[in-house]
This record gives sequence, C-alpha cells and structure tokens, in this order.
Amino acid sequence: MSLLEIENVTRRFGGLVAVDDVTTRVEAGELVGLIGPNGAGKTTLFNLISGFTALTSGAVRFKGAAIDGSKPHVIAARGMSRTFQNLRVFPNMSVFDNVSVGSVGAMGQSAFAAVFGRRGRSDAISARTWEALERVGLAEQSEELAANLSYGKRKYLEIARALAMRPDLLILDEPAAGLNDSETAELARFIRTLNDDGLAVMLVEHDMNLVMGICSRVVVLASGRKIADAEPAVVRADPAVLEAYLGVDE
Amino acid sequence: MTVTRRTLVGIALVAPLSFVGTAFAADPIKIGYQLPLTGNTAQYGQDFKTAAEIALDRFNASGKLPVKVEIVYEDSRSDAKEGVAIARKFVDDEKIVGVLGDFTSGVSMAAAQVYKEAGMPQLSQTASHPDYAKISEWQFRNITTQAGEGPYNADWMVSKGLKKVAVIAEQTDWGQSVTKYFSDELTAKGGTVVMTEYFNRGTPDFRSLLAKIERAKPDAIYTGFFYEDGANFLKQMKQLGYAVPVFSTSAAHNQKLIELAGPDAEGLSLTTNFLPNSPKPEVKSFVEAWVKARGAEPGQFPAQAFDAVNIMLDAIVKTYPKTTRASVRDALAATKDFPGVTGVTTFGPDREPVKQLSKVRVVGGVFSPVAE
Amino acid sequence: MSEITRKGWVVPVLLLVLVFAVAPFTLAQFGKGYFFQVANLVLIFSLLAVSLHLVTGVAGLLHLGHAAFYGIGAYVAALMGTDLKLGFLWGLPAAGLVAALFALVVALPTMRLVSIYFAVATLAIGQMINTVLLNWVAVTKGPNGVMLFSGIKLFGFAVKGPLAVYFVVAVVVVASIWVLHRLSHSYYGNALRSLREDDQCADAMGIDTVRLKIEVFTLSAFFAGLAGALWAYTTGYVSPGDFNFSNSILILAMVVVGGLGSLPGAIVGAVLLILLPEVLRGLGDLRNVMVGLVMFVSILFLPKGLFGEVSALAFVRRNLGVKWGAAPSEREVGWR
Amino acid sequence: MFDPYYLQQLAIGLSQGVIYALMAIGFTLIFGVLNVVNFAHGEVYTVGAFAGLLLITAFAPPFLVVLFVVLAVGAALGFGLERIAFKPFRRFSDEASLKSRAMRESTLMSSLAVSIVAREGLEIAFGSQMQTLPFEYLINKPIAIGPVTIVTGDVIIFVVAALMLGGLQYLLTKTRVGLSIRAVSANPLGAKYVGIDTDRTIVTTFAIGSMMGAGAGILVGLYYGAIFPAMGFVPGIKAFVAMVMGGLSSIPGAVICALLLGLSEGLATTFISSNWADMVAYGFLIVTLIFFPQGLFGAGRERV
Repeated sequence: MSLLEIENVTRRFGGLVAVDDVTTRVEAGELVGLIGPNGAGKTTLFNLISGFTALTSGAVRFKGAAIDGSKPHVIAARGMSRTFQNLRVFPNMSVFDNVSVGSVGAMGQSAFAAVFGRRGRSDAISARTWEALERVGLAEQSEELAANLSYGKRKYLEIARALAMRPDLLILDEPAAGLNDSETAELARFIRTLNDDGLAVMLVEHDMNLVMGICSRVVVLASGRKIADAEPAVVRADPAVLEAYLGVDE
Repeated sequence: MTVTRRTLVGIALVAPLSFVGTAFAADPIKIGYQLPLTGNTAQYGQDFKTAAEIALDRFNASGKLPVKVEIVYEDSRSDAKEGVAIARKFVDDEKIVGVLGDFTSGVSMAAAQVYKEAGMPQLSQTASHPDYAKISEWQFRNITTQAGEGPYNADWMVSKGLKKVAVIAEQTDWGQSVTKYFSDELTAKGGTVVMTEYFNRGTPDFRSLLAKIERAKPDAIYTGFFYEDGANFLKQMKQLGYAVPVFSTSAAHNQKLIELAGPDAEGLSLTTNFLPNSPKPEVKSFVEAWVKARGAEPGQFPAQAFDAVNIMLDAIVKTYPKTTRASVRDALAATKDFPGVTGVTTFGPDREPVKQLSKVRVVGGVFSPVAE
Repeated sequence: MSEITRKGWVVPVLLLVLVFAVAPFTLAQFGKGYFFQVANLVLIFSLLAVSLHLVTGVAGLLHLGHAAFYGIGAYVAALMGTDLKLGFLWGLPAAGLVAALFALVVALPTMRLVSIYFAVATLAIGQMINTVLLNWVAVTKGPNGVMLFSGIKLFGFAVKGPLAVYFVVAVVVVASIWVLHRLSHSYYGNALRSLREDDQCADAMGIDTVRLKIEVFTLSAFFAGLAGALWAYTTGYVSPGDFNFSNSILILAMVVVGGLGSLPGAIVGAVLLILLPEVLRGLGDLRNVMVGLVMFVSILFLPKGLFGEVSALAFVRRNLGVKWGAAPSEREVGWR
Repeated sequence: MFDPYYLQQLAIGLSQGVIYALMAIGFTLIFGVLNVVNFAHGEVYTVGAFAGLLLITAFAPPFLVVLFVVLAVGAALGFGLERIAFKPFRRFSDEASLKSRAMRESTLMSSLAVSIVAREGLEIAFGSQMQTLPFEYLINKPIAIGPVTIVTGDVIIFVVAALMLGGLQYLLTKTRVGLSIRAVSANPLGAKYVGIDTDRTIVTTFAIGSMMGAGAGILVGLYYGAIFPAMGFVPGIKAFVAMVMGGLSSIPGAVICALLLGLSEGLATTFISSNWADMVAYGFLIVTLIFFPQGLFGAGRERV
C-alpha cells in the first residue's frame, strides 16, 4: 500500500479537461516532483488531492482510505498538509500565531479548553509550534508580524505552518517561485533535509533544476495527461517530455 | 503635576458640597422634562418644548410664587437607554420635584421604573400604554387613553349606521390599545370588525393594505395612526380611488396632517379634546402664543403638553413652600377640575384623567367641530 | 524579561481595582443614580462589544444583527421573571442559553456564506428576530414590551440600591469578559483569527472552518444574551425598539472605533460611544452631530482603531504574560 | 376567472420594487467598483430629496429642471463623499493594510459616520418631521388601467429606472469611462499599471452612483409626498439586500432582486399582514442565500 494513491483522476471545468485520467502514487518517505508546462494541470491535481476541488471521476486514497470527496480540513487532519502557489500566510498575525494555527489544526483545542483548560495542552501546542519554527529558523522572529517578513522568509513560514501539523505527506505548490538562484538552492537543501528525516514530500515546480536535483522520482504532466513517471535521469531523456516542453516553448 | 492633580481631586470632592452649602430659599424650584429633541420623533419633542416654554414664561410672569420655577429639558431621542439615564439624573437633582414626559410609552415606562423606585412624581402628556399609570402611585398622565376614546368613537360610528368596520393601527403599544378598546365596544353595540391589521410605523406605502381593506368591503375604516402615517394613508386612498368614511383618534389631530394630505384629508372624522378655534379665553391665548412662536395652529399634542406643564405648576403652587416630591405627588393626585386648553382635567384614583371628548371633521381644510 | 512575566498580574489587578473599588467609590461621590446608570450601560455595552469582537474582530465575520441576540436575552430574562416567576439567577443563564440556541439554529444553514453574503444574512436574521419581538404579541407582548417589576434577588436577598446593582452587573460583565478574553487570546483564538485572514488556507491547516464559525457565532450570542438579561434587570422594562438595527450598528461601531480585532479596543469603543453622547448633553441638539464627527475623525486618523489589534496584542503579551520573542529556554507559557 | 384584486396587489408590489431598484442601481455601482458598503448612500438619497424640496419652495421651476438640478447636486455629493469618507483611506496601500479587515471595514464606518452627521444636520436644519410639498409637484395622479389603478409616479419612476439601467449598461460597456470603471472594479492594481487613473475613475463612479441616489430621493419624495431626514434608512437597507441577493456586482441582478423584494412584500401584505411583510422579505433573502450562496446572479467564488 502506498502512502498516496491517485487512480484515473479526471477533472473537467466545463469543456476543458484540466486533469485527464492521471494515475500515480507517493510512497512513504519518498520525494516526488510534479512538473509540466504552464496550464498542464499541476495545481489542479494538487487541489484535487487536498480536497479543494472535487473530482469529476477517479479515486484518491491516502494511507489506504479514500479521501476523494472529503473536505480539506479532514484530509489535512489525516496527515497531509500543503502550501499554496501564491503565498498565503496570515499577514496580520505574528509568525508564532501563524504557525500555531497549524499546531492547533492538527491537535485541536476546544473553546472550553481555551477558557478553563490547564496549561498542559497549550504547552503541547506551543512546543509543537516552537519546534516547527526552529526547524525553519524563524524562532528569533516569532513576534514579528507575518506581513513584515521578507518574501523568502514567508516561504519558510508557510512551510513551518504545514510542518506544525506533523504531516506524513507534505505537498508544496511551487515553493521556489519568486526566489533567486541562491535562495532556491538553499530551499532545495532544506526540502532535502525534511525528506531525509523521513517525511514524504510532493512538490510542484517550474524550476526543472530544483526538481531534478532533489527528487527521487518525477511525474510529468502536459495538457492534463501524465506523459512520464520515472527517475529524473530517465525523464530528462524522455523525448515526449522534451517535446512537451519545447513544443510549448517553456 | 501631582499637586495639580491633587487640587483637581480636591475641587471635585468639594464642589458638590459647596452647592449644598449655598442652597437657600430663593433658589428656583425645578421640574425635569424628558422628551425627544433629536432623532426620528424630534418633531413631537420640539413641540412639547415650545408649549412648555409658553406655559412656564406665563407662570413666572404671573408671580404666583415668590420663587422662579425652572424646567430642565433633557433629550431622550425616544431611546430607552437614554431615557433611563435621564431619569436617574433627574432623581439625583434634589431640586427637581417633578418630572414631565416622556413622549413614547416605551421610554416613559422604562424611566417610570426609576421614578417609582426613587419616589418622583411623573406626569406624561402622551404615554398611552394601558399599564403606564399602573406602574406605581407616582405615574400620572393627562391624555385620555383609548379606554375612553375607543368606545366613544365606536358609539359615534354605530350611531351613524356604520356597523361593518375595518380597523387598522400602527404596531405600537398605543396601536394595540386603539384596536382593542374600539373593537370591544363596537361588537358590544352590534357592529362587526371585518378586518384588523397593524402596520409598522413609518410605512411609506399603504396601498397593499388599502386594496386589502377595499376587498373586505367595510362601511368605514377606523384608524390608529399619527398624522404622518395618516397623511400617507389618506393620499394613497385617494389615489386608489377608494372612498369610505375614515375615523381616527386624537393622535391624528394635527394641522400638519392637512398640510401634508391637502384635499385628500377632507372628510376625516376624529375625536379630540382640544379645539383650537374654541372661544374659551385660555385656549385663545394659548393658540395666539403658539401661532406667534410657530406660525401655525397647534394640534392636540402641544396642547396636551401645555396642560401637563400647567397641572404640574399648579401642584407646585398648592404645595409651596413645603414643595417636595411627595407633596407634589399628593397635590397632583388631588387635581380636580383643572381648567386646561384640552378641557377640564380631574385625576381619578387610578391617576388617569377624566376628560370630555369632542368630535371634529376636516371640512374645507380645517378641523371643524361637528355635533352628531 | 522574566521580570515582565512576573508583573503579569499587575494590569488585571489594576483593572479589577478600577471596576470594583475606584469606579463605584468615585461614582458614589458624584451622585446617586445617574452615574451608576451610565456605568451600568457602559458595562453592558462593553460586554456586547467584546462579544461582537469575538465574531467580527477575531473571526472576521461582519455581523450586522448582534442586537437581536441581545434582545432575545433581555426578553427571555424579562418573560421568565414575569410569566414564570423565575428570578435573576434563573433568568441570567437562561437568557444566555436561549440566545445561543437561536444563534445555533440560524447559524447551521447560514455559516457557509462568506464575506458580505454572511453580513447581509446576519442583517436579515436580526431584522427577522426584531420583527418577531414586535409582532408576536401572544408571547412577547409585542409593542407593549415587558415590565419586570421584581428586582435582582440573589439567594433570597434583594439587591437594592444603585451600588449593589452595579456590583452585580460588574461581576457578571467582568467574568464574561474574562471568558471572552481567554477565548480570543488562546490557540482557539488563533484558529479564529486564521478564519479572518484566509479561511480557505485555514481549512488546509486542518481547521473545520464551518464548525468553528458556528461555534463562535453561538458563543458570542450567549454573551449577548447575558448582556440582555442585565439590561432587562437594570431597567425593568424591555421593548422591541431597544434591539433594532441601529443598536446592532452601534455595537459594531464600538468594535470598529476601538480597533477591530482588539479586545481592549472593543471596551474602549463601548466606553467612548456610551459616554460621548452623555458628556455632550450640554450641546443640546448638536450632540449627535458631534458623536458622528468624533467617530469620523477617530477613524480617519486611526483607521486601525484607537487600540489596534497589533499594538493591543503586544500590550497584552507584555503585561499579561510571556514575552514571546524570548529564546525558547526562557519561555514560560503564561497567559495562553 | 382571475381576481383583479391580485392584479392590483401585484402592480403595487412591482411599483414598490421599482422604487427599491432605483436606489439599488447606484448602490450596486459603487459597491461593484470599490467593494465597500457605502452606508451614506441613504443620506445621498435624502439630501437629494431635500435639495429638490428647497428648489421647489424657492423657485418653483418645472419638474424636469428640478430633476436635473438634483442630479447635479447628487454628482457633487458623490464627489464630496468620496473625497471625505473614502479617499483618505486609500493612502494605506501596504499589504498588511490591504488585507487587514480593520482597514476594509474602516470605510464602512467612515461612511456611517458621515451619514450620521448628515442626518443629524438635516434634523437640526429642518426638523425631523415630514416636509410639506406643493401638491402640484406630487407625482401621484391616479391612472386606471382596466381594474388596476396606478399613479403617474409609477410610470415616471419606471421610465427613469429603465433609463438609468439602460444608460448605465451603455456607459459601462460602450464607453471609455465605462471601460475604466470595469477595469478598476475587476483589478484596481492592474488597472493602475495599464495607465488608468484609478482615483479619477473611482470618484467618477461615486458621482454617477450618487447622482442616481439623489435622483431616486427626489422622485420617491415626490411620489409619496414625504420628505424627512430619516427617509433614506429603509430604502438603503432594502437596496443593500437587493444588491447582495443579486450577487453584488450585477446591476441587472440587483434590479431584478429589488423587484422580487417589492413583490414579496406586497404579497406578504396581501396574504398575511403588512406588519409581517419584512419577515417575508428577509426570509426570502435567507432562503435565496442558502440555495444560492453567491446571490442569484453572482459569480462563483475563486478557489485557491
């Protein structure tokens, strides 16, 4: 049983087939890249997996249980957390509070506990939050307002928020978008270390180098269809992939 | 810095004491008047204020008392929150021996709880809630309630052979009492209420309701509205080309009704206890003063306020120099055959007025007395 | 830093001293009833503003019908007191619970709405509840309102006099605000804030946004209901006009003027918008124009409120709990 | 055999709806561009009516002159309102402010504050009572169409509303100004980048929207013969509701919903009672929103 199984997933928007009969999987502890030219359906596939968009047909299983049709928060609570293509931190909350939302989302805190609860539970939430903050190196800026962070730091903030949920699978939607080369390289190293610690990661990326450099397997989409699914070296040599990229003139 | 603050605190603590110290006999006696001077019902409150000023100026000029009487006006906006705060304020002011107002029953009754607790006589010129005077022995009013006006109207209509009546009234405590007392008497006299409906005060469009009334085919319509809703109602009735006799209460007795509705107000019948064209001298002089101040003839409500102020002043005169809240209350309760512009007022044991009603009809753009 | 932590008790104690000792003592100096009445109003509206703050300020749901739940509470307390002869100790919790129950029922279908659609739904709910209060004569006594003669009785003792009533109101309001404070400054509160900032994103963080919205709407209505019961018992007469749309807007204005998202701001807003019209009484007819102008100027120059959320949060943290910027080893989770 | 009574009630409900529609058009236009609730729109309506009243009592000009002067006053009011209550808040353009709800709600409150000042000011100047109007100006002469009676005002208001709607659609789709309004409404930042003077566009929108509001005010004032400082409150709420029901950005949608709202009130009076009419109208709104969470004519919410 794979960690995440995607079977014959299709999504239509009106006449447009955004994702067309895609089948793939993510194993526990794997680092999978999802690439494709613009409009290939990568983000749509992400949204299908994380419950933000409903499937037209097909099935998605996570840890063996069907999750298609589940609400995003249910899927998240099962251990899959995600980031967004266009940064979506909570700008008017502090860095700590941003990340604590991930912790509280995973652990839960009832209104009653918030008022009358003893500190134990809160300490657990707080500990988890600090752990995530330290992991991405934002502990020093925990009091800063998220809106005041630099663009690069906000990327890490979003990842920290997802990590605070202690997911089994982290899905990253274009994490390197808008970063320069050295920042991208640093991010790549960071994602690598996450994976080294046993966290399964799936990332959508435009940046071929990033994906090819760190992923153990690469899935290629073009016009909603899967055209390749193999190790980076194999994909790089695949004529269909080259055609897809060259044909669209990426 | 510290010194200043200490001084300020000192002044703040001493100030009220010094007031008490300087109080002596020639101090004016004060009456509180809570009324809406701003907000949606400000027009009524402003009328009351003008009427009260006329009454008070005359009183102070007459020299009936060696000291002056003052009226403290406080704006309640017809908001219970503010009304209650004002009531506390009046109660706190030792020199205030009696309170007039408020305009609406709702605010009057909220404030009445305070007056009841503190023992302050309250005389409302307009509060018409059936339970208002029942709150405590401190509440008085000089407006006839619908318990008197409703049956009077019902008898009038039955005597004219109008037995099938549609009753409409605004959805307020007053409107509720309009329909209740009228309908009880009408059915007792063998008439039938073919339809009863309430509308929200300030409804701009009565046409749906009018069409509905027309369908019920009454002989006449009995209405519980104030002049503004009344003017709209009558105009739209004319628009729809619907004509049946319309009867109303003293609340609609206002010159503005005729100004707003114009010829469409013709034929409206109503009861009142104030006749501005009455030959009585007290009425004449009040109307003159009013016209001087406002440029138009006064309606029922200002007259009501004018009388309320005079009744209160009369009670103060009777008790002077031992004027206290309790003595004023007793004097008010003993008011008998007080000659006011709205007729003779006597308070019954229930602190409700016993008054004479008159019938008027709009003829040629004026409220004209009719004998039927 | 740890010194600041230990000072955490200072501000709350100062506030308690102010509410329970300084204020009543000073009020008693100035007058007997009026100042206490205004103080009661300030307390009641502080509670209303803080309860709306939880929905509108923290969870970011523009709520235009809050006064209706306040009204339900007032009517429940008043009707229980008159028709059922159940006094303050029954009426107070019942007012909160019934208001909360109503909120829950209306929240279930409407909480999926977002942004302005939600706002207009709350407006409609508020108007409908008000229409019912006004027109369902058989139960609510309609426009006649309900008169509540029995004052506050606690365990057989009648609470008499403005000072005693003030203390009862103050205890209920302070306890309620404490609860609301704990709610808004907790991880639960952070989850609510995430709804305000980006509810889809919060969803991806495992937060059941619809459920949370329903919860917070219901909780807020509970406290509005308590405020209603206090109003019913302090005035002794309730009528539908006291709970109309204008009052909803007044409460909203308090929350916004004070600083949307800030609990101290909501209280500051309530104090200001209740006291201002009273202080300006001397201006006569002009006073409401002045209230509008003050509101306008305060929003113009301090659009994030007199007591903006960010500064307020920093203030709360500095004074009531741990300094979060501290290195992890020095951390001490105090107020969360 | 259909009872003409119901036809009459339908006609009354429709005429009520047209009045709400008249108000909703300007409201929706402003909301569509700025994405903020303009609480002062009701006061523009009221001030428009008072401007007409002053003109009538002072000079007694012909009806059309009154209407055009009021429209001009409305445009000026819109300009002033935008400058006072909305423009100052556009100085905050940093991200935290743009996303901050406090900032978004601040214009709502500033317009509320302006509306309080305007209403209270009118009350001090004119008193809160209904003003007396010369009867020859009232547009309420009955017209009988078979068994149904309507009045001249119904026709005038219907024609004006239709002209406004048509004119606005033309303006928005066929002219340069309309293009920039639509651009600013779709994406203010993008519009700025392609060289549209957003500031000017916004103020133009306000002027046009307020012109319609003021025109509605005097028309309805003359229709009912009732002009008073609080007259804008109820139509303001109803226009707001109609706009939301229609899906926020669709002006024809708002008009249709305003008609539905008027009809539902009329029918509620017919079958239940006039004091419950509001209940039916708002209940109708809630049910609509439950089944169409984006309003009847709204676009779906953008996801992720």
